[in-house]
Amino acid sequence: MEQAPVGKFLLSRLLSLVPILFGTSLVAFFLIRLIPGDPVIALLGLEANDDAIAALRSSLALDRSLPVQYLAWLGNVLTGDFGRSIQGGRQVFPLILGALGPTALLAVAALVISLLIAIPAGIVAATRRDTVADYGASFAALCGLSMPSFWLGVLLILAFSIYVPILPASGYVSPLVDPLRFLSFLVLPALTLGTALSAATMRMTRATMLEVLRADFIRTARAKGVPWRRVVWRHAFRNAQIPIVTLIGIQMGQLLGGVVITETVFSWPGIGKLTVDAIFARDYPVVQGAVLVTAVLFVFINLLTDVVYTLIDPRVGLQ
Amino acid sequence: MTAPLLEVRNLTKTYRTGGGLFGRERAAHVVDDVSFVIEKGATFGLVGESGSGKTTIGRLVLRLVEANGGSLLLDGEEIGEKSDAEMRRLRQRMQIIFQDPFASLDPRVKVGEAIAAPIRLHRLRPRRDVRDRVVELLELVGLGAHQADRFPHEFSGGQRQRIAIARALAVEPELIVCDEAVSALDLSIQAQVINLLADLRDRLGVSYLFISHDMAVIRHVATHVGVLYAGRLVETGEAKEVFGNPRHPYTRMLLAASPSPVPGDARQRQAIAGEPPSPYERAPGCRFASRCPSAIDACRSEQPPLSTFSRGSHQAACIRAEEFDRLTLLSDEEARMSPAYRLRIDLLRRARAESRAT
Amino acid sequence: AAPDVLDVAIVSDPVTLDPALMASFFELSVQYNLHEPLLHVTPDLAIEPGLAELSAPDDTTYVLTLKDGLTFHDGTAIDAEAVKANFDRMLDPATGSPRRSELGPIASVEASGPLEVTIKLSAPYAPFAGVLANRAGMMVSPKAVADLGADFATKAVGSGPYKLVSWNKNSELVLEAFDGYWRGKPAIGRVVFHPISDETVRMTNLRSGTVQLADGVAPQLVSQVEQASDLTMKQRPGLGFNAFSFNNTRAPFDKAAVRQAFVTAVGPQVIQRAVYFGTGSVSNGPVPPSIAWAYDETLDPARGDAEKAKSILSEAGISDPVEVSVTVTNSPLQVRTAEIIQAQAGQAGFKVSINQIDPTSLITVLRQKDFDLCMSPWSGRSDPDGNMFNYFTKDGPNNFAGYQSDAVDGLLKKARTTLDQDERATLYKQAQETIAEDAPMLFLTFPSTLQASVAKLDWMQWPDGALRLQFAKFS
Amino acid sequence: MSAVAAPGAALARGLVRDRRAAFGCALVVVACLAAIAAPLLAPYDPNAPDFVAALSPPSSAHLFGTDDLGRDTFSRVIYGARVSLLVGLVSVVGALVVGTGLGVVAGYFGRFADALIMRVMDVVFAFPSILLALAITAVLGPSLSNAILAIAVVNLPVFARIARAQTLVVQRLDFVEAQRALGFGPFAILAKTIVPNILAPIIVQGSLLFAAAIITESYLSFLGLGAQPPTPTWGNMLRNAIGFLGLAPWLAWFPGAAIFLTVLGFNLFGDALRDIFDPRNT
Amino acid sequence: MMTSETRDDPELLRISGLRVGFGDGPDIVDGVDLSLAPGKILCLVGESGSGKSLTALSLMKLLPPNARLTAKRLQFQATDILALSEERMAALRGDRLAMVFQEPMTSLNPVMTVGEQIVEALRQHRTLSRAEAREAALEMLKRVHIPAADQRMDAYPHQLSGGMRQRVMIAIALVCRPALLIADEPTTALDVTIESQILALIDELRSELGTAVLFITHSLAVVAEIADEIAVMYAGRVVERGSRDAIFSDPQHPYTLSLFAAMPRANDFGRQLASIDGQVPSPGDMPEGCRFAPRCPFAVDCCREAYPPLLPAEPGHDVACWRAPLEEAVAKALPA
Ligand SMILES: Nc1ncnc2c1ncn2[C@@H]1O[C@H](COP(=O)(O)OP(=O)(O)OP(=O)(O)O)[C@@H](O)[C@H]1O
Ligand SMILES: Nc1ncnc2c1ncn2[C@@H]1O[C@H](COP(=O)(O)OP(=O)(O)OP(=O)(O)O)[C@@H](O)[C@H]1O
Ligand SMILES: [Mg+2]
Ligand SMILES: [Mg+2]
Repeated sequence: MEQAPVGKFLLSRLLSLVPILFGTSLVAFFLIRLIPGDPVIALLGLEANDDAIAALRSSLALDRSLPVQYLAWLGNVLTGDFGRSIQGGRQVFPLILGALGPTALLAVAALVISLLIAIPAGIVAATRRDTVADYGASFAALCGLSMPSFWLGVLLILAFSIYVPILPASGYVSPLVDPLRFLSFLVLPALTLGTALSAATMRMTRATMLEVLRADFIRTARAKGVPWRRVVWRHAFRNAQIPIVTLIGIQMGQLLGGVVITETVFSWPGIGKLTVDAIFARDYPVVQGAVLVTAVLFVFINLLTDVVYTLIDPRVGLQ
Repeated sequence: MTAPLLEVRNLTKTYRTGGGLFGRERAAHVVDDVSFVIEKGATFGLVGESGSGKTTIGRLVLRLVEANGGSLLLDGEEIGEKSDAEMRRLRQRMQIIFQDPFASLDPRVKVGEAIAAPIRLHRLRPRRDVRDRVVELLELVGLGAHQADRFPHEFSGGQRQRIAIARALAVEPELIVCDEAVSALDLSIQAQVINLLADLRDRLGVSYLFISHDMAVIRHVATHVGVLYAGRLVETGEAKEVFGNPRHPYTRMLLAASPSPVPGDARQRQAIAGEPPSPYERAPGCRFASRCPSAIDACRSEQPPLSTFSRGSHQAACIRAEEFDRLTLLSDEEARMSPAYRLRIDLLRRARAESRAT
Repeated sequence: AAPDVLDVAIVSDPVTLDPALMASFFELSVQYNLHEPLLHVTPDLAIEPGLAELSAPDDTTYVLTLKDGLTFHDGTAIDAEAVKANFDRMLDPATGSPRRSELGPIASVEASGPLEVTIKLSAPYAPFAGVLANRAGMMVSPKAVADLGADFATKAVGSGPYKLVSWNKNSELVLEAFDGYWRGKPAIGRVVFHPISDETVRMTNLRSGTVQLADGVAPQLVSQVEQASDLTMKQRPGLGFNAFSFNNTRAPFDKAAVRQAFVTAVGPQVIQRAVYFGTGSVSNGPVPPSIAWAYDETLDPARGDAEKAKSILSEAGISDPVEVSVTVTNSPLQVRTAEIIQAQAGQAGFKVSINQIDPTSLITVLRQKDFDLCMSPWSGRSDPDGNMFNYFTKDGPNNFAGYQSDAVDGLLKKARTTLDQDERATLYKQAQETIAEDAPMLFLTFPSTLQASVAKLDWMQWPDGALRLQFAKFS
Repeated sequence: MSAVAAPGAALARGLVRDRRAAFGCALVVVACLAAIAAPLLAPYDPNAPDFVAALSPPSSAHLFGTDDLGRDTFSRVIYGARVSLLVGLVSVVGALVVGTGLGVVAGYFGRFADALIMRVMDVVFAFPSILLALAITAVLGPSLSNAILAIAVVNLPVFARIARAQTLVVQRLDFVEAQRALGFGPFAILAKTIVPNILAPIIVQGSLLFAAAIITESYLSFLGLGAQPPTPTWGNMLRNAIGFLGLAPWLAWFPGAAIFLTVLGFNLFGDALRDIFDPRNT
Repeated sequence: MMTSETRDDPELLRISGLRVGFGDGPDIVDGVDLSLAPGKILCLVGESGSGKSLTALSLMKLLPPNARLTAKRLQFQATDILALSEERMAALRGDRLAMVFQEPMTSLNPVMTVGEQIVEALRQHRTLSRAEAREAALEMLKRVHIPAADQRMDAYPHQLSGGMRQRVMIAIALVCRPALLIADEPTTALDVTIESQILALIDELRSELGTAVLFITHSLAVVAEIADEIAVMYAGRVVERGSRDAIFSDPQHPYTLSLFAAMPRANDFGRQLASIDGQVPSPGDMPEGCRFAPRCPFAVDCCREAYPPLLPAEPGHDVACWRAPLEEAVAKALPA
């Protein structure tokens, strides 16, 4: 009771990580093994023959019983060793971190773009409800929504690297190596993703703003002589933020989990493609590692959203 | 001897407010060691300064907020420890009319439905009679059947308050906490509602915890009174005792400050100087000492217990309680009104009596 | 000045850079630049000396003579010991290398001189030279293998024209011209491979100039690329085949008549046109026309003939509809193929359902024979043995069909140990005829290798699709 | 009593009054009709190839042109409504109902229930949808309904989180306390008081995820986990069309427009639903 | 400058023919005429639901969006409010024209501290530094007698009691010292001592700055204490209007009388209070004649036929009753 509430809260959330990670590791381990297909055969392909398969399987310790494999893996993970990828033999943990970086950069850029588009659009749509501005914004949002990202991505490439060739079609370079080129690579995928995200955020903003704008305290603010613009931003918008922040948290989660299609279209070396490739190759250590790492990330993102709730709305307490 | 309907013992409530996310918590002592009883068919009037904890006590009694200490006995049975499911059953016996009727009505539920739902929940009427009952309740509080199909935001403040009253009455409780239940009503509707509550009391033995700022109303309805100051009861007893012979300086000032509906009369209304103590700090001594004209040094060193003055059930928490003179309040206002006024009121009464008779 | 960097779009990121373990067809492009095989194969499939020269003192002995002064990328010498170490590694069962079976009946490998390796076989093995010109001939630095351990797969040190600079998974694989390359330092100083799995995206990258060379052009895009003046489209008959295996071990395809009927019902011309947009050629057997000496042009059965197929079925006393499922992976080409098969076979009294699976499951499904009709395409080898032995001998590793023909088994084994090409040609043609009669597989097309580049890039195309960039330069 | 007048009547009245809502409703009805009456409406067998007519642009014979196998795009768009609507509706409604339920329970009860439910949701969310879909298929076998199940499971945490966040705010309002004081149990309060008051963002999210579900289905069926070819779905058609971007752009227009119009319909309809059941609306 | 302007103005506020309805329903406020001079307090009393709050909101032009407002005249300080653009109106609101709303619980922004909310009102119309504004806001909080005001500055509305929120609302309205304060039941949630302090504060402002007040209340005691003028409303119309003394000493309308009669008084514990029989007619279903007629014990046929106009009973005291003055009309008819 005497502790600052946030300290207690953080502590309990961190403790909750233990069962989560245990559960996740267990589910991840067995789920991927439920799926038919064999990592060794996947690796060796059509040229696989029985000897090679057996040899590889034993060298990867895949011939041991599942519980034994699980415990061995868990033991290693606890010491920080996520094992090596079956495909290509890279160390899993650096592999995942290496893919997480580009994904995180893309995610943040996309979110920023989507918020820059969606929040003003949503607010305009809500405050000018049933006007051309509202219809226009909603129409655009739904277009963005019904346009799958592979289409949008390809169209953007056509537009900006072929018809008006100002940006590279795809690729990635670390911002530490060449920040400018990094940015030039970032623009199109971030736009693709940002547009898709902004559709949802815009609609959500509009809906909650409509709700909030009817509240009595809006009338109070107007009675104070606060100009409409400020009423909207400072009074209404702040009260509309909980669902928006929730949505952003969810989107952040989805983005950090990887956006396979965008990553594929733009050859962005992110966690999504890595994980999906690993799933298809039944690259057990990579899948397990990626799921664990994402689970931890999600717990932190949610923790962050919960903390943000309390900042937005003093009536919401921690826990 | 049978147990009283409600007995409240040593009730205490402390709110903790964190100063922001990383700030230190502060404790506000909002209700402090409050005890009182409400007999069946009695009306316990709770008065006190705004912010003194009246609403909080009302909510504590229904366990809508959990107390930090003390016990609540309903019919002699401890309810402070009851499980949620048991509490739900008990809630049919106790009701609350919230101070802010608008906030306590679901904006998406038509008022007829809001009143009907608890009737159905507690199976108080056969299904087909529910609608009639709703109309009956609405009419009891001066609304019409046509209003059942409207939403709360379509009502005026006073109308909402009446809806809240009708909803509370719908469950036919034995105890009703009325938190400023009639304050937003015009006088004639207020009269109608007070008559209704009195009628329920007389016919069915309903009891009330009646919270109000309006001394005239309290005087009219309360059998017992408790005076709350900064979370503590400073005076309590039978209404006529407390009003007739107030012993705590705060009670006396409260009564003296009551306005009178006679123009020119009220100009002597006296405000109490100073401000109540902060709930965040607890100084020793009587809480009222800082504002009390009769305070002496002893008042500032020790908190006087509620029984300092005790005659029968009349108690006051003031070490000088015995010393004060009787307080004579101006009585009948009507007598001080103009002849024309009295004549017309008299005409009205006679005309009403006449029309009722026919 | 001509640019010094070549960006290449490839279909997928390599799994491993270790040639002993590589298994995917799409890795070839990278591999041939990192690791040059001991022998070199020309675009016309003639075998020439590469790092070494091959001689055959007798039917079961081969002698490799290495060029003098060659080194691996790490500077260690490419000498007989190193070559022997490579063979030993590939042949060690613990390595689990698919190369082991490719190398055939090797009895011993000896370093018979500082630059001379003598290989003894337990039986004659005709494809041996071809094998050494392929993956099994790719030599890596034994020192690096020892030093790098598990990391070797990502840091391979080879002997090819380019050496590895960096490899970011799913992003780019950067190679740099190797000074010590025996043909001389390649013209293009730096090659960056970009894995781009989507065919449309690969082409947009090429059109935008983000890459200058792209592997795996989608057939429907060929005509567009050809029309673009700033692009060069190259196509060349490949070595492999697009085919489906019938499951010969269970109903309904355990009956040859049913298989025959199905083969007759399906018209490869339609598939070649609708799916491959006229690229490649129609196939009735496993050996493509690019291997001209073993190609059997006489195989020309009636195909796409629903009536005939029906009559085959009814002659065999089989009442339709015959319910079968066709298993394909989820690539657009394969799904389209399956849809056409479904429609065509449907007209002949087959009720076909399509079962899409992911590529990894494909191999499992094939190996477990958990299918009626399942795609089993083959990337092909320059020797007909590579296209037939594993598929049609009784316990060939790729005999997914479960085809058990004594005749074909004998012919293929004989062809392997026969060294005379004319004799082998006859044996393979006989085998192909028998296979056509027994119809263990449904042959559809021989695909072409489809690659495109910017017009100012000068490069050569090989039937196997591997990009050998030491021969490329910007004009 | 009329206070609980049939929501259907309110809806009908709302539709009559609000032209946009009526338009949205009409779009949805048209899509549903197309799905139901596909065999009557489609001029061609949607799966019959006609290799001679492959990739022909829109004409009077083929209103929307033909695809790479010469199949009639118009017929396929009509038939595509079947799977696409089914997937969109069932997966979204399923996830919405279950997810919202879990979310309000977590938010209302807090403490242990919250920790348990939301952490499980975190875990579900942490699993890539493809992994879940593959696993579900592995256990239950490949079928459209399992694809729907997989999409629903993936969307579950989305609804749960939004519902929880809104519950955290709404449950502190006086009228919720009033319901408790009246003796309503927690589940009655959740169902009748909290849920109606948090529904706005959930309905919005639902009508948005509808589009996403149609597209995800195409992704799953691409992996062999959803509708199998030649069954047309809008997502599949769109996905297939990208290979013919330059050659036959109309292949993308029509399924794309079908998705857009249906999603537009559901969004307008969702807006209208919200407005109609929001008494404070004019 | 502003105050001098208001002082010179004989009529600060003039409303005539004000009508408010919802959607396409009947007019709920049905032709209200009121006027107010600077420094005067007009108390609006009347039946709950008679349209007092709607009248007040009309002046602020803050009616709900589906409300329909019409008036012959709606004039404040020589400006026609009806014609004012939203921007000009916003500049007026909170500065010269302020309002305290009836619902204290929901009228404060739940996510802003009360301090911020007062500061905002101030900084909207005055150029002040943040610190100065905060200082002034704190001052205002103290003046409405919020205990521990400096700590309460940083409290959120839900942490305050009902009465405290009400006082915060008052503080917001008063912080810019408006020329006209519209107060909708501002003291119903307040105990008598604070009520009298607030009334004193209003009185102070009135004498210092000439602030006029439109005060809606149900408490006749409050009316008796502060009103200069009184208007009594019933069912959307003003039924009686006059100076405080006129109404208190010479109430004419039967409805006004009923209100007075319904007052609980000392020493009548347990007695029935005098309420009005019958139901308020619903807005869609108003009687032809006098709206109070169905409930009026004095009603005669003409009352049910035509609506009585608001006519002066005496100079400055108007009443809308056919039978006023009552004693003449009915005394004989009634038994003693
Ligand atoms: N949004 C609305 N829609 C429909 N009717 C409304 C709406 N708001 C108010 N009304 C109706 O208008 C009438 C007048 O309301 P108003 O709030 O002005 O009353 P009031 O005189 O202030 O009453 P009280 O003293 O109870 O606050 C009431 O009968 C109410 O039912
Ligand atoms: N959630 C809360 N957190 C912190 N303090 C609170 C909270 N709720 C109430 N308080 C404080 O408790 C005290 C008593 O509040 P309560 O509502 O019981 O007063 P009241 O007597 O009903 O006043 P009023 O007559 O103004 O309604 C006040 O000082 C208030 O600030
Ligand atoms: Mg209170
Ligand atoms: Mg009102």
